[in-house]
Amino acid sequence: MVIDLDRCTGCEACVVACHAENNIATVGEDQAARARAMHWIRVERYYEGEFPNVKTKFMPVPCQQCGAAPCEPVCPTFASYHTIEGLNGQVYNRCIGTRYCANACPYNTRFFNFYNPVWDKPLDLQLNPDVSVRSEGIMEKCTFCVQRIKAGEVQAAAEKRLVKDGEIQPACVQSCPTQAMVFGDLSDPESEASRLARSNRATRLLDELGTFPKVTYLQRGSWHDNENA
Amino acid sequence: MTTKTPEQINEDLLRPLEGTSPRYLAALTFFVLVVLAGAAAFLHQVYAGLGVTGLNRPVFWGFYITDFVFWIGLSHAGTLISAILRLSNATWRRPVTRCAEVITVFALSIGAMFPVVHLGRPWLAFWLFPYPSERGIWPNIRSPLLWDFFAINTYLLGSVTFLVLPILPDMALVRDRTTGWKKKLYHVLSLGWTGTPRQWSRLEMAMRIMAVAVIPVAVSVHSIVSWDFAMAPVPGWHSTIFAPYFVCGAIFSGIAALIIAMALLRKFLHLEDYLLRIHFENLGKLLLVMSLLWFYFVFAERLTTWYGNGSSEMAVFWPTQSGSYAPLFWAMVVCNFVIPFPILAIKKLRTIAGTVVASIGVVIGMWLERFLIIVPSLSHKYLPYSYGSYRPSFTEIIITVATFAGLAMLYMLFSKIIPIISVWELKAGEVTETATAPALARPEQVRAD
Amino acid sequence: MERRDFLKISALSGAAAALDACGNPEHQLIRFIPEEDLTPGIATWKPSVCTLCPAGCGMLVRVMQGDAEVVRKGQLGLLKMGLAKKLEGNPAHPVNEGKLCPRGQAGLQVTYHPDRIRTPLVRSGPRGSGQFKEVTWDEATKQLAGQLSALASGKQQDRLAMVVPPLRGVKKSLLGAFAAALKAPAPVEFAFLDGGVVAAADAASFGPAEPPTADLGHSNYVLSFGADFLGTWNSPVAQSLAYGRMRAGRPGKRGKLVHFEPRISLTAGNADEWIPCRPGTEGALALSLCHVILRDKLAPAADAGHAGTLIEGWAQGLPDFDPEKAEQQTGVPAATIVRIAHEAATHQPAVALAGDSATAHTSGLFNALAVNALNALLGSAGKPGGILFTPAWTPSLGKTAEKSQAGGTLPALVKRIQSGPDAVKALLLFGANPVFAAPAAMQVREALEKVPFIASFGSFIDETSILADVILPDHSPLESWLDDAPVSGTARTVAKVAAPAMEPVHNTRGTPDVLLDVAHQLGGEAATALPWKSYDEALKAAFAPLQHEKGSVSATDPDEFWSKVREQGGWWSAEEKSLPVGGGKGSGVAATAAAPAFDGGADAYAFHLLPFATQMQYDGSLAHLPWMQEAPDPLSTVMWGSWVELNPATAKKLGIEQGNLVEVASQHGSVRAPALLAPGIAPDVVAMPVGQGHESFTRYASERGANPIAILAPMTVTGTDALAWAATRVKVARVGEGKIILFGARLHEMPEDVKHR
Amino acid sequence: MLFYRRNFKSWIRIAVVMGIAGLAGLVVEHGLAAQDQSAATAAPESQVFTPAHPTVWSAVQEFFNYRPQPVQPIQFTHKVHLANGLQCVMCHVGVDQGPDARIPSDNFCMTCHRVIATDKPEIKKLTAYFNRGEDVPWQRVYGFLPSAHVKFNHAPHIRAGVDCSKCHGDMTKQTVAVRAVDHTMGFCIECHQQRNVSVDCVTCHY
Repeated sequence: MVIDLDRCTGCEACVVACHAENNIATVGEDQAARARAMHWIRVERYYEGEFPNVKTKFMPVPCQQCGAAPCEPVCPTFASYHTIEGLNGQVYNRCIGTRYCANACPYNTRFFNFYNPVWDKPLDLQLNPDVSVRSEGIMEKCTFCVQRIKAGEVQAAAEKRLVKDGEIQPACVQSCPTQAMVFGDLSDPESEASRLARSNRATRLLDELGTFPKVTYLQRGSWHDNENA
Repeated sequence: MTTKTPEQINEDLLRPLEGTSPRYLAALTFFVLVVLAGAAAFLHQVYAGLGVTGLNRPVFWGFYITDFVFWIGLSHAGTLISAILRLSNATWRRPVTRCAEVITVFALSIGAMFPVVHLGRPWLAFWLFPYPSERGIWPNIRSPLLWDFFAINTYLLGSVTFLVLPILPDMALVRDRTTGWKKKLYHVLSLGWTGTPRQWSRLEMAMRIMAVAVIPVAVSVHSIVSWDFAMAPVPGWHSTIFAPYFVCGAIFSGIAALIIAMALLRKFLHLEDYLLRIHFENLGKLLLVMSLLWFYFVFAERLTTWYGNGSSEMAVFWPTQSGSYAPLFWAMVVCNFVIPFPILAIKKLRTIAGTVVASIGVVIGMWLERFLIIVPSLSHKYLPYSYGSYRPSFTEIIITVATFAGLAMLYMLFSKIIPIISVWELKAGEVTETATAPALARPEQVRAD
Repeated sequence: MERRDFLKISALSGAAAALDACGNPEHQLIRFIPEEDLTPGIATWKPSVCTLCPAGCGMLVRVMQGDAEVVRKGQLGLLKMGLAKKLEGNPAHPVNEGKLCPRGQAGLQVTYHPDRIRTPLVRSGPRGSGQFKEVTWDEATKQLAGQLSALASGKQQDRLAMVVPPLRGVKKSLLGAFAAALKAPAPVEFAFLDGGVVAAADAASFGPAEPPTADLGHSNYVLSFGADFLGTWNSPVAQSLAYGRMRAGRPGKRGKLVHFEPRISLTAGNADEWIPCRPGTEGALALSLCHVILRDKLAPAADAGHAGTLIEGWAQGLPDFDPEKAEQQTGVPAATIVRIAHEAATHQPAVALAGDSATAHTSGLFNALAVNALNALLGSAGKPGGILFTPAWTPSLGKTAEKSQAGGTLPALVKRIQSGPDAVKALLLFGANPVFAAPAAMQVREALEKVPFIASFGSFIDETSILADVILPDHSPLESWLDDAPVSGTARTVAKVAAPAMEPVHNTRGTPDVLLDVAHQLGGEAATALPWKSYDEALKAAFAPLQHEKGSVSATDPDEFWSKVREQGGWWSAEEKSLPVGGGKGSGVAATAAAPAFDGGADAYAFHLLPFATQMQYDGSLAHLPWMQEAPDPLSTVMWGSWVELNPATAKKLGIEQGNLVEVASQHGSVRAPALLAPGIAPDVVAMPVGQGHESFTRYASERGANPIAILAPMTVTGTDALAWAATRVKVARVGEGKIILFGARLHEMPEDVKHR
Repeated sequence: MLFYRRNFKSWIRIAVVMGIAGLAGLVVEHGLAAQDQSAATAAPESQVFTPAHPTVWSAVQEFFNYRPQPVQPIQFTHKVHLANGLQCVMCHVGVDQGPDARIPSDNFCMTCHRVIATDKPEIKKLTAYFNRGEDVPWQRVYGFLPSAHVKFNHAPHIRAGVDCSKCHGDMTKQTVAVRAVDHTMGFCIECHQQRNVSVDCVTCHY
């Protein structure tokens, strides 16, 4: 995935899209006050400077789907593991809730079900039947909408073809009003995501930790760069 | 020391096994109630969910893992110290070893409970066992938690063996001195010990082997516990110094716990003639060494962090030095160094009372140290947007308190069933001492007590 | 014995199995035979229209089969029905091109909201007590029709009033036709955020009375005066799409965004330069930019055309607005003004937008006119890369619709009600919530309490509908026939229509259908004026003329056209075509009110109160959705509550710390909320989000946070009758400890190792 | 110890003890099941949806993988339908399209049973349901528990040529459908391995 910070406005359409797609529970006021709110993708906001010279930066942070993910080796039961396709899989069923993965994750993108989630009826009718509803004691996180990936692969297989670039879009990418996010196969050098990931604006979050994140951030450009060019 | 006859020794040391006082029963009841409260709290947690704790995002580990590390650390009191003393043939060890080993076994059992207590789905804890299943999934051997699983189990097995072997002759002794159902019980517990020379030499041999074997195991256990942290790329955790730092801390807290336990036994079981000032003084010296070593490790860890000045490391460093966690940090330094150092370094202060005060400080300080390793790091992990804080809940506190009560309860029960000082070893000591009189414990020194 | 065998023994008895089977509650409900033929597990996508804000985005609804507990024929049971599972943008739609903002996506929760009104209600307790009893639809409509026919028989039809949120398209025509058929005044349109001032200014400067479509995608320089166009202003999704293209959509070219506002809004946060100015002085700032452009001969005064002539002193080069004077007035350094003016003039196409707080001061209309003049001077009016005006679709439902009398504004309605007993005998509410969204000083609640009969068609019991005598709950948007005619976001003419995406979950009815039903019950002229049996017939009739226009749907016969339009989610013109600019009337709006006026003296009330619509709760109409409550506000990261935004220096002076409970008091009342210290706000301004502070609005929004609208002064924007909601001065004091729930830790800077460069 | 050098008498003793224990277990289980039911009957009034188990007992049952066979409202016989030449996909039309094989609604059943076998008691039950405008409340036979967090899709399996009977047993011999095959993870894995299909966890768990 490539996220263009020059386009991202921090509007959080991705956050709500993710909630809708992935059956993420709203934990309610009390639990939110105890820092247990779950947003698989969040938009981090940073201020720099003092009034009136304040700069604001927005940075959407989903699971970075690291190539060398710190969350994976620490899980004693393989609930967090590397899938064949290179995702950081989270097998809810296998999770016993050590929360070690969440501690190891430098990006804090893992969320724990401290209680069983609750939907006031009939809000449960909104639940996406393609995604399981996690229960108490289970760690969860952004999956890059693996259900959409799987559906796309099944569809392509049924039509006896390969998955086309851009055919599969996670909910956040689909919703992004500024088209700041691009999703694609990084192992395919021709994909749009690969092309953008080679941009000279490309950086990776906490790259120095050696986690090889698969989310690439395109840093904000400057108007003056444009002027000089 | 007035040299005691073997009969007197028997009399003194087996007295606790013969009856219970109301005071004992009251204390035991109290501890049992606290333990039950803890168990109820745990059941409530299982029923309601981990939300009843104060844990949150990003502080996913709190009191439970603190307790885990603390108890595992405490367990280094016994087996390790006892093994070292056995190997170095320190004769003053004789009355000390068993109380030490008992601490190991119980503290380790309590500590080993916490990884299960802190699970989100504790009923699935058995997935840590490497057992074949149709699913074809084994536990992840790359996970430090799994190393913990094996290390702790090995250590526990070793410690239990180490504890049980030298108990056998005493069991036989009790068996021979009692009647009725008790005789039957001790008959079983003594596992057929008859005291033949063959058995004695086997025991000696086994103890020598175990003493050698258990030392590396003990060192490895706390190294592995430290790697639970050091293997994760978390600022403040990801440090090469952690393994020796943890082992040092473990022995440090272990000795302190031992001193406290010995003092209590001495007082309540009236063992003033067996647990002498020399024992406290020698252990106090050891504690002093560990205190200095501990201080060195803390200093080294802090210095390298500060000098390195990595922004994410400093984000953890400052809150502990001068920020929200500073009171705890400085309390830890006071408990672990400022209080024990003068008490233990000045000979006049190195009395039984003195060492106990120092030890209490150390136990509190070491608990704080574990807490300060875990919580500030987790609450200041890299991206400042996700910084957090942590406040324990009532459930966590009651479970923590219950484990202390649990140790007391187990200790009390144990000392009722099994002589807490090794009778045969002490007798053997008396024999050698009167024969050769080399005596580390010089009589006049002891009388000064 | 193995466990399995043991279980087998217990299974042998059969009793356990039987008990377990009836233990499942679902099996005790009746299961209705599904009417629709959906394959479970396979999603179908149905077009729909987002109705949550005036932008009018096209949606696709993901519908999948599921079991819903519904009431059918008076019985509760399970029905396998198509359920909306997710809302996404309609990629074919010209406004939002497949994208949707967070609010639009959360629209799903409107349908499934646990506190939605499930069946018609009649008030059973005293007014405002919230006590209602359930009735059947027949009873409810009979009651409404009875009231209306009583009015008609007493020749008191003018004593009927209707309050609606701003409407467009066929629904507006239908309501107009309904009012006209009853010989009642036209509905009163009311919303806290309406583009009235901008539309009035556009009408004066350029001709079209509608908000502009900002063609940011082709723009090189964007000047935004208060308009939070990436957040909530006008058509945010269309503007975000264009913004993305402006920033990174053109290789080698990157537009610059400059935002003028006293506070960092979402748009200001994304600006390359955020320039705080004194509240209400945006117009002076715009004219100062014009002054520099004219002075430095970057563009001739004549370029501005009609829009320029509206500004006094334009021909003389705006002597009153030289940068030094402007610095005095606006607080923006003269050098900055000169620099920005040069940059804008030399990087065309450049575009300027005015909106939100800039148009909500008493000087709002002047500000908008000044920005229009700046646009005209920059040559961007009606041109690509500038502002365009959509040729909006105005459907016709026959002659009756146009005959209705003027409805007036909400203040006028309030005055009318209070003019005498029974001046208004019946009031129909169509989802607007004026009790919440109008200042307490306007006394809307007091007025409504005097109306003998109130009927509400809303889906929720809010501050206004709690006063109703009869509630006839509408379908949720996803269950309804919808139509819309967006006026901004694209230069195409757009006429949208959508069939219900799903069957109703509750015992509700579409309001247009209820109105038609009532009209038929009344009979006579009302029935003949509204001849359609149902709303979709009316829609089909209204869309029929479009068949012959050049657009996205071509069909030979009306039925084919209608089905294709529904399939696509609407009809839009083939070409982008902006309305011509320059023919502005400009009548009656003297542009002299450069200096904003404020309510409350600067001594006693030291701070400007700046209410703002939030990204999640908008104007408060979405505060009842749990997703909108729990999604953190992008800037403050607050969840489940509201806050008072203060500059840290101001807070320090007042002894206020983050999270302290703060009282904000104007001459018209006070509210309390926790303090949030943010660097992006001028020291003499306090900002409060609009949206929370509902007294009664479902379990998620009631008694949560504070509503700053309540304490606003009832001032109007000079030259219009729009509320000047940014013109109130307040005082601020700490009153105790408070609680604020933040998702992000606190104010923080990005650490060095994340900055990269 | 238990099975070490026992004579016949001691075997009987063991059997008696275990029998008593088993009976006690039955009594306890039924008692609890009754409680379970009373708790569950209150459930329709429950205003929330949650993946939590309604009772501790139901959680324990699930932990030990105890699932009772369902009791169907109508004794539908697969055997007869298949013997009459119907194919699985004629009724379970969703099976090659998507995740769910589908159970047809009354409407579908009544296309034939308006005329066929209308005098049979079970068909009369069906007709009664239909006439009341109600769907037959069929009970789920297979299907994974929510806590398994498994997503199964029929269509790819049908496309891969997996025979229905592989997972559902020989339906030509079954009357009312019973859970003939235990859908454990081992069962899935075995077949996936044999057919060289991905056994990656997220193939099914997400």
